[in-house]
Amino acid sequence: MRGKRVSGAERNRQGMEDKLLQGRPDVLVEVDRDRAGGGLRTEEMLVNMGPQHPSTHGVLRLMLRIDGELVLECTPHIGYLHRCAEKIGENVTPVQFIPITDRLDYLAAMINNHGYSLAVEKLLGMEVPERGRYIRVIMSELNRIASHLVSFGAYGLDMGAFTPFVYAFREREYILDLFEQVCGARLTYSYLSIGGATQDLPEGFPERLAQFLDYFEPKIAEYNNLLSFNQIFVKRTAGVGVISAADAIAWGLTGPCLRGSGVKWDLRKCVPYDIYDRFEFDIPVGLPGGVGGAPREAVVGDSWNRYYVRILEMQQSVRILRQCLQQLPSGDFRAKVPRVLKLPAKETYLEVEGGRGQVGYLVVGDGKAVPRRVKIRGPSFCNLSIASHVCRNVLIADIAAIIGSIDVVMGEVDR
Amino acid sequence: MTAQEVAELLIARFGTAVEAAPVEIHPGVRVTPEAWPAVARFLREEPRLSFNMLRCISGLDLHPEPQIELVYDLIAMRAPTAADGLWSNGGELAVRIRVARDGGSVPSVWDVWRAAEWHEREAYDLLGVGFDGHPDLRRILCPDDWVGHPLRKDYEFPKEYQGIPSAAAAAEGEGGCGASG
Amino acid sequence: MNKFSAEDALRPRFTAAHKALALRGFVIAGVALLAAAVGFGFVAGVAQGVGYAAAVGGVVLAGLTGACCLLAAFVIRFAALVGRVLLTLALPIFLGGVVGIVVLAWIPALLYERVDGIKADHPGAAVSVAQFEAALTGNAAAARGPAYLAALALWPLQFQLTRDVLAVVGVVGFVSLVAMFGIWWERKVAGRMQSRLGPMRVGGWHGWAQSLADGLKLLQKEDIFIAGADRALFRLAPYVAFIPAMCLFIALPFSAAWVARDLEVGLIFIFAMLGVGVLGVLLAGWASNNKWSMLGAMREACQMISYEIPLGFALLVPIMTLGTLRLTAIGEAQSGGFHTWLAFANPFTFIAAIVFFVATLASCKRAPFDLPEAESELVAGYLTEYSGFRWALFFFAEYAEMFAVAALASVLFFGAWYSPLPASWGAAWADGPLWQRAVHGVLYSGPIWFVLKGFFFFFVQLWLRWTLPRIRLDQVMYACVQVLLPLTMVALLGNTLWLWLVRPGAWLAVAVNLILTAIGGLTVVAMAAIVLYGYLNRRRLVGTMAVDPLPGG
Amino acid sequence: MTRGWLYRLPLPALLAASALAADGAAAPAADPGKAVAFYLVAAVTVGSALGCAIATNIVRMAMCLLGTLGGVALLYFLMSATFLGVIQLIVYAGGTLIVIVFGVMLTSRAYGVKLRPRPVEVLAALVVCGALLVGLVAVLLRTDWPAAPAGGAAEGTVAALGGSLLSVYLVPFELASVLLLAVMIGAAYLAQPALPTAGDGAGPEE
Amino acid sequence: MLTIGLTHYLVLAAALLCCGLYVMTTKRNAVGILIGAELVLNAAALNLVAFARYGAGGLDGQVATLFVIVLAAAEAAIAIAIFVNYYRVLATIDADRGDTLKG
Repeated sequence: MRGKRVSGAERNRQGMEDKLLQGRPDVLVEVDRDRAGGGLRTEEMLVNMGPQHPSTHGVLRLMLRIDGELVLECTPHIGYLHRCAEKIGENVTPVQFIPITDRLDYLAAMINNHGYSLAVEKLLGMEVPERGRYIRVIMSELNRIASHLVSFGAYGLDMGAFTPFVYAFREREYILDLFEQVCGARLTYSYLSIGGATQDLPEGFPERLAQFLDYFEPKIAEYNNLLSFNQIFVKRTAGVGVISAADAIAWGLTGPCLRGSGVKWDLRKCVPYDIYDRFEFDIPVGLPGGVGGAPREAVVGDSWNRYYVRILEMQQSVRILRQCLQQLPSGDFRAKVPRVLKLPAKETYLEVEGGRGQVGYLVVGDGKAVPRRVKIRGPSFCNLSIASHVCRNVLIADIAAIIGSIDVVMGEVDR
Repeated sequence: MTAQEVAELLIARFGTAVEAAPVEIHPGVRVTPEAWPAVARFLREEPRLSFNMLRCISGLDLHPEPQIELVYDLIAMRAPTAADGLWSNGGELAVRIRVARDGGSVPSVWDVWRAAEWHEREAYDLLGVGFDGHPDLRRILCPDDWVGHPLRKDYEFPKEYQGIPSAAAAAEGEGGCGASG
Repeated sequence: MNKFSAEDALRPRFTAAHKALALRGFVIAGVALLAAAVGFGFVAGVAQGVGYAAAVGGVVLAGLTGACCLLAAFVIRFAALVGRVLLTLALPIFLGGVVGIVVLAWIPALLYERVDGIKADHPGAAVSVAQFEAALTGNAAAARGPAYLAALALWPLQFQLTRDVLAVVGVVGFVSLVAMFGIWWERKVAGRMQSRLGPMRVGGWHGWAQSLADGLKLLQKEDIFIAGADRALFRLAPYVAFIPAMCLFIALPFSAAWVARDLEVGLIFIFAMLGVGVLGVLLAGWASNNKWSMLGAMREACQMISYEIPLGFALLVPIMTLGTLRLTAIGEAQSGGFHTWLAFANPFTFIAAIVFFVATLASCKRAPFDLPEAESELVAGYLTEYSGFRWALFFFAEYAEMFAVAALASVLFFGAWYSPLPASWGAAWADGPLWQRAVHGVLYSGPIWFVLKGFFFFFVQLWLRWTLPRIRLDQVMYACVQVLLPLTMVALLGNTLWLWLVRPGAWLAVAVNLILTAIGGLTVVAMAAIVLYGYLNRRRLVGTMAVDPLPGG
Repeated sequence: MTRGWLYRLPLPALLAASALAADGAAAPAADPGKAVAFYLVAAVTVGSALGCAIATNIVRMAMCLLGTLGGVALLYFLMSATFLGVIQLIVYAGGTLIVIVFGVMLTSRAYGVKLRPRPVEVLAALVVCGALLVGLVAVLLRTDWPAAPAGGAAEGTVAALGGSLLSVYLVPFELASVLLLAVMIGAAYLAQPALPTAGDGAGPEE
Repeated sequence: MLTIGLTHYLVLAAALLCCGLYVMTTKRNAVGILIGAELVLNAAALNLVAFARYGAGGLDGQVATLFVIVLAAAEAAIAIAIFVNYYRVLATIDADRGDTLKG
């Protein structure tokens, strides 16, 4: 029927590439497997999952090569939210750049502010007053809880459970209220800035935070009852999308994705920055099945563990916050920052533990008020790069489970 | 292991292809592009070093010098020895490689650190550095038909893209200054 | 460049000119129709001899239509005023509507009874209008007096055709109501489960008119066809899904006497209609020219064909126990109170009841089996390319099916239209005067219990949906082939042996019956207790925390 | 709105007809309602069958087949064979037809070429089928069929059917069940994916 | 005309039969041919039920129809399995191409 027979996989790969280049990815690719092999003649399809798809968390586009329900290959295409934040960073002063960092990982904006401020302060050799440092840690941890809440809720949504999402947002709302009381904003705070915080904590804030922590801590058990140990949820996620520790390190995974693979690595503990060495907290890692309350089906590095690490991290953040409240000193919340900052001709690279992994900033000064170069390492960018490796020979439903557990924020991937 | 010790170790092994780059608060080594794959493999596999994680690849445009400097930030994550299972920091290192701005390329290290695959694509996309041996060197953040490399210092923002006038063109039309950096 | 322009998109679809046109049209039509009615009536009055009945019908029809037109014109002209009145009187209108529907549903039953009584007095082919009038007035001689009009109205009711038409109208009306109420209720239930309020705005009282507003919105939406879609099949698909869902209700008995068609094979008729509905989904997926739709349709076909088998096996258990396919007979067999309900008859019917419920979840595409429209995987599955009215039809079909299978579960296993009290206690009142019968309907048996039970199982479906995550496709198949199917086989075999070996009234039968009844009763009591606890602690349980705003916050 | 009404029309009619026709009791010989229902259903049935013949798209053919099967089921209802009607709906419309549509979707490309018959074939088939129809109808109209016995079996059809299946027709019944078993095994064997060989099945893993 | 009798059903069945035959002869899609066969089977089954209702056969016609339906379902299942296999081997569903007598 056809002239020369090429191996099916070969041909299909070529065909896919050709189609991609033509900008018509949604064309059927017919596969002609070797007849001698006697494989089922099926039609492999290329489908676009995203950039407008409910479970790709924003504008991620996954190109799936599927055979029925089976995903043979998954290629992420990113860049739909690219704003070239690094170029902006070269054109504005560090203080002006703070609002841009809000828009990277917009679910954990405080931690981005924190990281960039720390990098610039390291470049300047600036010291931040004690109270300012505590405020920063409080805000970072509170925002980590908020960010993990969104991740938890959205993951439930990916698995078809609607209610956890609303529960998560109910609690997140209180955190956002607290943030609003602090700085007036609810998503892009720009609150932590070079030298400390932009304002002091409002009166009564520590009491309200304590009130929230008392309220929030028991809720985690509720989430576990509702979702984490739900048998259907466990069946959907445990053992799905297993990433080994070696793979996780090779692909540069950080944050809950790395820890879910059983690597007990957290910058706050391993390379302590700011004042994290003053607090006592544990680093949760992925658990093998049947150990430490994990369900029997669980495997270290699977989607369930990545998800559950986030739940446990919320508890640890609550611990840190309680210690912060105990130790919170009075005094200045901000160092004296000159009106015009001249960045010295130095270079620094600094990473902090963000909501999704290690947020890194490389800042190069050359004696002017604007940096010569700002490079941002988005953790989601690195975490997402493993998707095509993991999403292979899985079902379509597993794609949602895996991508959801990797938990990317496209603002950070595309920058 | 400090960056200085690493540099000494590397110089002992690779000779002139490596030199120390004691940049203040971001120390590391400078490597020639030709030696880079061997150095990379050595950095990762030598038990004393074991820089197993590539954190970031940053490209610095040295305009008006006709060169681009690539900074590879590495960290050595040491497997736990204590009972608490906590991994430890075995040292950080910044590897610097300079390439020509026009048509310069570096050997790809995607097979040493898989994380490099996307980081190299990003550097290719935004700075126009080539990576030899990369399996899939396409633009990653900008559209495939984008012209130019935005993070270069002499980059001019295009007046229009696929028939859509850009903000830069609009600003020019109003008599303001262009947004190109 | 394309021809899209923002002005076109932003231009309102209904302008003041449209409104004026509609107003004028309705006024003219209304006046014309009223005039026609009057004229027709005059002519008919002059020439009484021929076609008097038809003339009266024409007058009534034209008059009613004309009045409706004038009403529409009034609403258009005084929309603001009407809206305000509707909003203020929302709750009375809602409650009045409910009572009205109940009364409306009762009237035909009473009328049929009267007509049947008169028919019994006049054996023969058909009863004439004059005979009706005579029966109504009590006089032997018909006088074409005031009772004549009433007789005229009763006359068509003696024919099966009229009753069928009325039944179909009733079914369509009930299905629409169920779907609209079901959608509103689902949103309320979801809201309450998620510490939200759900719809609160439209209609005043708890957003009761939300479905109505949604329906209006959907009707106004643009009808979109996808390039490359098979248009004819794309149009056809919603009807293929909707009509079987409607047909389910034709055989569904609301009570021994309240059934559009008491089919001898009612049970498998419903089973057949559940199976035919899938074709609509399959067609929708195919015709949409969208890969996600196609995947959704394939999933649905796969799931439906698989789950028909355990569903069918589960149906066989009550069929075997009672030896009939007639739904009214199955219902009648469970009239002896709580413990005679089929689910509690023996352990195997109990298993069959559970399997039946799970399999119906799958056949209605409800969570956790909602894979065909799983929005986190397939965007919206087979519904992806549908909008507006066609989309609404799919939804109507889904909610109608949900209620139908929930009601079927209650007919087969949970005492049909009987209350937990033995029907024999109230037998004396079943044929008493009107008020006694009303009390009997509330206390012992009747459509009220049927609808209540149906909505209870409907609620369980909602409850599951808003609690559970979604199962994966291979797990759906696993659950069917390796769990439900063996379970139904065990139930079927066990039921056979039970019927063969265990004599009714033997100590084993009584003991098992008691235990199962206790389990069922405890479940209900526990649920009631949870509801009560939740209601008493409703402030605390929603998980809110009172945080006063900080000064200057 | 080109041909939409065509597709919309039969279905409400079907609904009404099914309500009318699903009459368990035997009706008197001359019932205008039944006659109207018969002509309506017959029109739908034959119309769908003709649609089958005319349609070129295989999915449309399958949908026309749905019309025919539904129509035949309604005709069974009209003839008081309610059990058969329902079985027809379950097995044919709910089972066979879905299998057919499934088969269509498995074996046809979305953008595949249409398989059209040659005009000569069409002409020949038309002539032969037309002649057959004319001949059959002529014979049917001229034959004097034995007079119908009054009523016919109506009530208790299901029980009677079941009884005869397990007594008079026991052997064919058992044969049918053996046949179904054989079909199940055979279909599973035919459609199973071939066993993976050494060269096949290994994915593009590196 | 208003009295529906045996002849009406027989004529209708004849029409169905001819349609089915036409479909079977002209369609080249194997599934189309199967659809034609289903039409023919339906025509036959209709005849059987009509004879059972208006003739003197009693329930025998209905039982026979029951068997016809069962056989038709079995036939469809096996036919579709064959077609899927056919498509797998020949990459087409055109029945005219299946003349090679080898797999």
